[in-house]
Amino acid sequence: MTEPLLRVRDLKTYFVTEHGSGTARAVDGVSFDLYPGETLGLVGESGCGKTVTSLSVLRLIPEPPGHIRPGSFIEFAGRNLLTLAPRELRAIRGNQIAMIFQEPMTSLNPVFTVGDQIAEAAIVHQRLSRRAARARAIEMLKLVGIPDPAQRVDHYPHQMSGGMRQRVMIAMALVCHPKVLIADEPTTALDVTIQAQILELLERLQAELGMAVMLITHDLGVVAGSADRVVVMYAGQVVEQAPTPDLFARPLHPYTVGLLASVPRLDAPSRARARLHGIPGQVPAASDWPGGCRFHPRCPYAWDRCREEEPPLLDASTGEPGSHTVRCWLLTEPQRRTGRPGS
Amino acid sequence: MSVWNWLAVGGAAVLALVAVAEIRRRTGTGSSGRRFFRHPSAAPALFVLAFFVTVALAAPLVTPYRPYVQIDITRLANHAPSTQFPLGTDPFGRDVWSRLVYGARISLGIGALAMLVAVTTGVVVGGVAGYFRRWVDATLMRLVDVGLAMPRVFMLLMVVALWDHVPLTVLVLLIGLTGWFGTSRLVRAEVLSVREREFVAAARALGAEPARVILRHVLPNAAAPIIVSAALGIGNVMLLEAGLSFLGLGVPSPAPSWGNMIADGWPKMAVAWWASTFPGLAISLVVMALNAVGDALRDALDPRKETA
Amino acid sequence: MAAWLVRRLAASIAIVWAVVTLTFVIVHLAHGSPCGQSDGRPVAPETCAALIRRFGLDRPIGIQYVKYLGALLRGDLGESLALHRPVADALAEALPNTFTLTLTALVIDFALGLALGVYQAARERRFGDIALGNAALFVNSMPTFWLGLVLLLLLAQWLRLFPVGGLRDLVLCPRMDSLPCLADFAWHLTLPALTLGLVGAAGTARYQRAALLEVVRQDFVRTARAKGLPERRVLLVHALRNALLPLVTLFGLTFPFLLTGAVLVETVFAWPGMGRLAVTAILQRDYPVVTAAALIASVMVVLGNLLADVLYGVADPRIRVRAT
Amino acid sequence: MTSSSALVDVQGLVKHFPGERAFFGLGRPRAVVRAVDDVSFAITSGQTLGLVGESGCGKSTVGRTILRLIEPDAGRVLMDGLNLLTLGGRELRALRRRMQIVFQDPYGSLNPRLTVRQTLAEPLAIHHLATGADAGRRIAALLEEVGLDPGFARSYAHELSGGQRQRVGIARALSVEPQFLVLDEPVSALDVSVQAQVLNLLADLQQRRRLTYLFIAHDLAVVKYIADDVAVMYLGKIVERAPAPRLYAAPRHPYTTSLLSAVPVPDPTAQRPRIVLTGDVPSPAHPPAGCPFHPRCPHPKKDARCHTEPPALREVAPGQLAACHYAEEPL
Repeated sequence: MTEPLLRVRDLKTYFVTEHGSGTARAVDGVSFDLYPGETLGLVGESGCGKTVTSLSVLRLIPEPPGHIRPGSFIEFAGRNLLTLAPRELRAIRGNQIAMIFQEPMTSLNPVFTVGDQIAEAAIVHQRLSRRAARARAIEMLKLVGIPDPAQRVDHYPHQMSGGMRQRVMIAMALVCHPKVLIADEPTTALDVTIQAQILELLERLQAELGMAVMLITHDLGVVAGSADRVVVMYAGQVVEQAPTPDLFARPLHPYTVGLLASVPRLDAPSRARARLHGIPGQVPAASDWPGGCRFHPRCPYAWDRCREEEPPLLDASTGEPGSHTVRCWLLTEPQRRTGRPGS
Repeated sequence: MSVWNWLAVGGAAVLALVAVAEIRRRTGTGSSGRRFFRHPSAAPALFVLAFFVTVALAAPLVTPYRPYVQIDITRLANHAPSTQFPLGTDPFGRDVWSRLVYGARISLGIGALAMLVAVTTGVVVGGVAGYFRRWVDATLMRLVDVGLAMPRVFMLLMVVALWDHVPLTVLVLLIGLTGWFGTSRLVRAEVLSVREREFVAAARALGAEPARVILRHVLPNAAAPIIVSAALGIGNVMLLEAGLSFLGLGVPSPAPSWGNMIADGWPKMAVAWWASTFPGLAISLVVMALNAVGDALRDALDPRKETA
Repeated sequence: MAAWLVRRLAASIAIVWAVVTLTFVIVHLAHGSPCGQSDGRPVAPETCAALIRRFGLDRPIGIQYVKYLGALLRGDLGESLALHRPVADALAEALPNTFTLTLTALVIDFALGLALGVYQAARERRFGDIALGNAALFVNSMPTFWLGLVLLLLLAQWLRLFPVGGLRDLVLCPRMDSLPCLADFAWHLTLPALTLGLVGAAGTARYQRAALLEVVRQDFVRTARAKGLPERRVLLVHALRNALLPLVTLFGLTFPFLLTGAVLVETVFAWPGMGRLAVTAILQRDYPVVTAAALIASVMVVLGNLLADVLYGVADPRIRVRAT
Repeated sequence: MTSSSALVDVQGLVKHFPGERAFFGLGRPRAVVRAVDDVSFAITSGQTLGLVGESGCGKSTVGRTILRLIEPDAGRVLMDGLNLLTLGGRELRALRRRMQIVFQDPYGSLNPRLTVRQTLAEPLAIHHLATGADAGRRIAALLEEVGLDPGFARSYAHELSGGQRQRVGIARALSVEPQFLVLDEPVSALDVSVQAQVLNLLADLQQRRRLTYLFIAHDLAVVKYIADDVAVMYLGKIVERAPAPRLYAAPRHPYTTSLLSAVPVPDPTAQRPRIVLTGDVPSPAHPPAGCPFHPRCPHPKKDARCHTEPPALREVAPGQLAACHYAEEPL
């Protein structure tokens, strides 16, 4: 395989809690790689740390209350983003690594036209003239499939629909042709028909521009359709990581299995009121992760070792070594996996 | 001032400290209370208020003279601050400290009473307008527009000019009744947003009567800005009262309101700066404390922080 | 936008009309029986007759009201009882002075308040913010006239840096027709305008700081950072443009505040404006002047609000674009 | 579907919102928003109707007008033959006990100033069902029924997780022992693992208490697990209505077909042909003439008729209704 574009190692992003008394370990030792041209899906439920991970890459965590612990390491183009001077970091933000967010409504500045907002990054990073930047903005609007781009460029965000705004966000992110696009729940706030449009657009743009995409989502269906590889997060950690076909065909972590069993499926046999399996209990608070394996209180297979000792990421690959890793002791004692979880 | 007076003042300070500590202990367990006291000036501000309230209540103990007593008009007018007159005497030979303490009763009392009138009216009008909407809302809010269009001081000046002498109770009522427009707008906006929340719809679906919905579901959740505006409102009334009294149109002289005291000392300001300065400082300090408490309350009661 | 403006204007006129009616009602209530005043002081029969004639109190109330409106429309604000001249003339003399004072104060208020607010927000919870915040809170809590007295005492009476009051030096400059006289006018203006402006600026700074900190937490500011913009541009372009919107609302609220303050500040500094005129008139029970001053003040407040609304419309594309 | 066993029968429901009046309540009202435009359906006792559509299609307004949380402009809502919309005072209150609602946002649906106990005690008090120790017992039983420890009675809403709040919301609705529940996107704000728990709970409760549900949702996959019949809404109108198995197996309206194809399936090997609709949902204030779906319709036979003539909702297969001129030739 080629060299990774983005190498995240042992990322720890902690927050001081509201009452100032504790520490929320929102992201607690996350490692993964992003390869050129691929789409990496980062999946998990709310509170698992996926959004904090994505914000940490560009150091967009509000400090205070958050801070990235020393020892964390995010390598991009041979440099550790976490130790760059603010000026050098800014040269990468929006230029080589760009981001789009969940809420296109609030993520766009209401008092500037979409054209100005798209042009801004080109003016700052590529020193384009205002006129050239405006032309680029129109070009970008066309690229993301907005009709009448020459008129739309002078519109304000509130004059557009949610789907259009998300297209504007994408245009804004891609104006400098970044190598990496971080998409944080880009379709969560949108209707399903609009979601399909945006996902298709992202797919097309990735093929045309050849960038790597880090797709953060809670929706396993979106991941199955769009991602090449998947990282599953739970309680601030990576619990399973595999190529997409492998993960869906052979999920190994009980959390991944439970998550898959929880999703209502359109392709399930047509029997109304079938029961979903779900996972008992709920995600613990980030200031109070359970000891041992963090999933053990909800795991149907947990035994003493799970309560006492935190499992490392173990290799479960059938193909290339390290391609499928799982943070679960079951891998050492596969005979304990009997019956279906949740039943 | 006698030793006993000094001791009483010290006692008042200790009492105020104890009161603040007690409030802190009682509310410190809730998240709102913790947020309130996390505000750096919350505790000092509460202490200032508690101290002024205590000395005002215990006025006869902490002061050596009655507020109206002209001690010795020929020899003791404009006497500089000394151990006998800690804040000096005014141009009429009255003890500034004694008048300041008795004045606290008047100034704080007017502030609290007028604010009560204003906030009550504002809550009722704003609540009714916000809950019933339609023409009730339209009518009341147009009324408020008119009220807000007329600067309060001019409205009061007009009334005072036309009616000649206005008794203190009427003045308080007037200040209160000209001060609810802003509050009613605030309450209305809050009620409008709360009534759209789903727990209100749930209560209605369960068959709750409008009165129950308003009193149990809407108003308690709209209370935060009301409380904040009440705290700020007392300060505003005190400033207004001071201004009116300064113009000779407020509390009738020789009653020792803080505004009157500034007015009394003003003509001799160049030779006896203390007579106007200390009451002015007292007003500023109390209003500042009220503003600080208002700020802290705003943070503490912010519902957006409730879920965190 | 034109249609919106026309509607907004109509509403303003309606409010002014309501205020006029209100003053009429108050005056009428007070003079229901002009010959026996509220404190029981007897009124001379000729004064009583004059009052009845002046207000046409022998006529039906409807007619009185129409006549009152008609007079107002002609710019007739009545006759001053103490000055023995039309109220409109007296006000016309005083108003420019009040305008000069309040507008200068307004500039100080917003320029200083904005600068302090932005500085404080950028230094959130650091020393500069906390020190300035407490100072602003204190100044904002002072009675305006008392701050005036303190400044007067310190800078005028003790240090003699400024005159103790008045509009200009009447001996040296009977008319304002030369540069030195203009400077003299500015010198007289400094203290009262500073008094009024400082208290306002303290409030504006508090408001602006809060508005900016609120905006900084919003998503689009994060977007601006994610684009790689310098922090300066994030704060001063993306955040400030949005934080200025609530300030426009404050602008509308500042008018009543400044006019109220002017009444007291003009009295302290013997500044011959509308406020001082009104206060002097009250002491002489010259209610036509007071009523007229109240009316004018209301009109100014309504105009201020109208201006604020228009500004808001211009500043906020969400309103501007929808209104077209 | 208007059968004699229908518990709830909605006929010709209409709700138009006047646009916000521009100014002072005096200006010209803006264009009327046709939130609900002639909607009819019936729900058989003990069954679930899934009401599906994208945001702004009017599905939530339907749910709320049925309970008269919003007053409808026209139509009838019959419950056991009584028209809810003409009732007043006591009768309405009595009927309200029989129908309740569960909301989407578990954070907004509980009064933050009340404890769980107070929240649940209120309906009992309003309807004089229980007081004192009796109420305490019923509250404990309710909490257990929705899968919560009775100890939660002392908690405030902000001390609970989203799933727990939603359970309290369900318990509150159940406290007055209703027969009919409007479930307004009850699981869409929840994480998938919790969503599964709550869906299972709702299914259990329906069985145990013989409840009738109107299940409002935007997610066709969720609806598949709970609904007996499904109605699809677009711009204030029902465009297709059918028994669930039929609708999922053989949709007749091109909108239903597109909606189904847009739902992502968590299976990378089963990538079905995806129909990506172009454009946005038009504003309900300015619905297109003719068939409201025509500007986005991918049907190859789309023609001038679709632009001018609004299709009626008609039976195109046994039990299956669709509002499309070409429903006989589905996509």
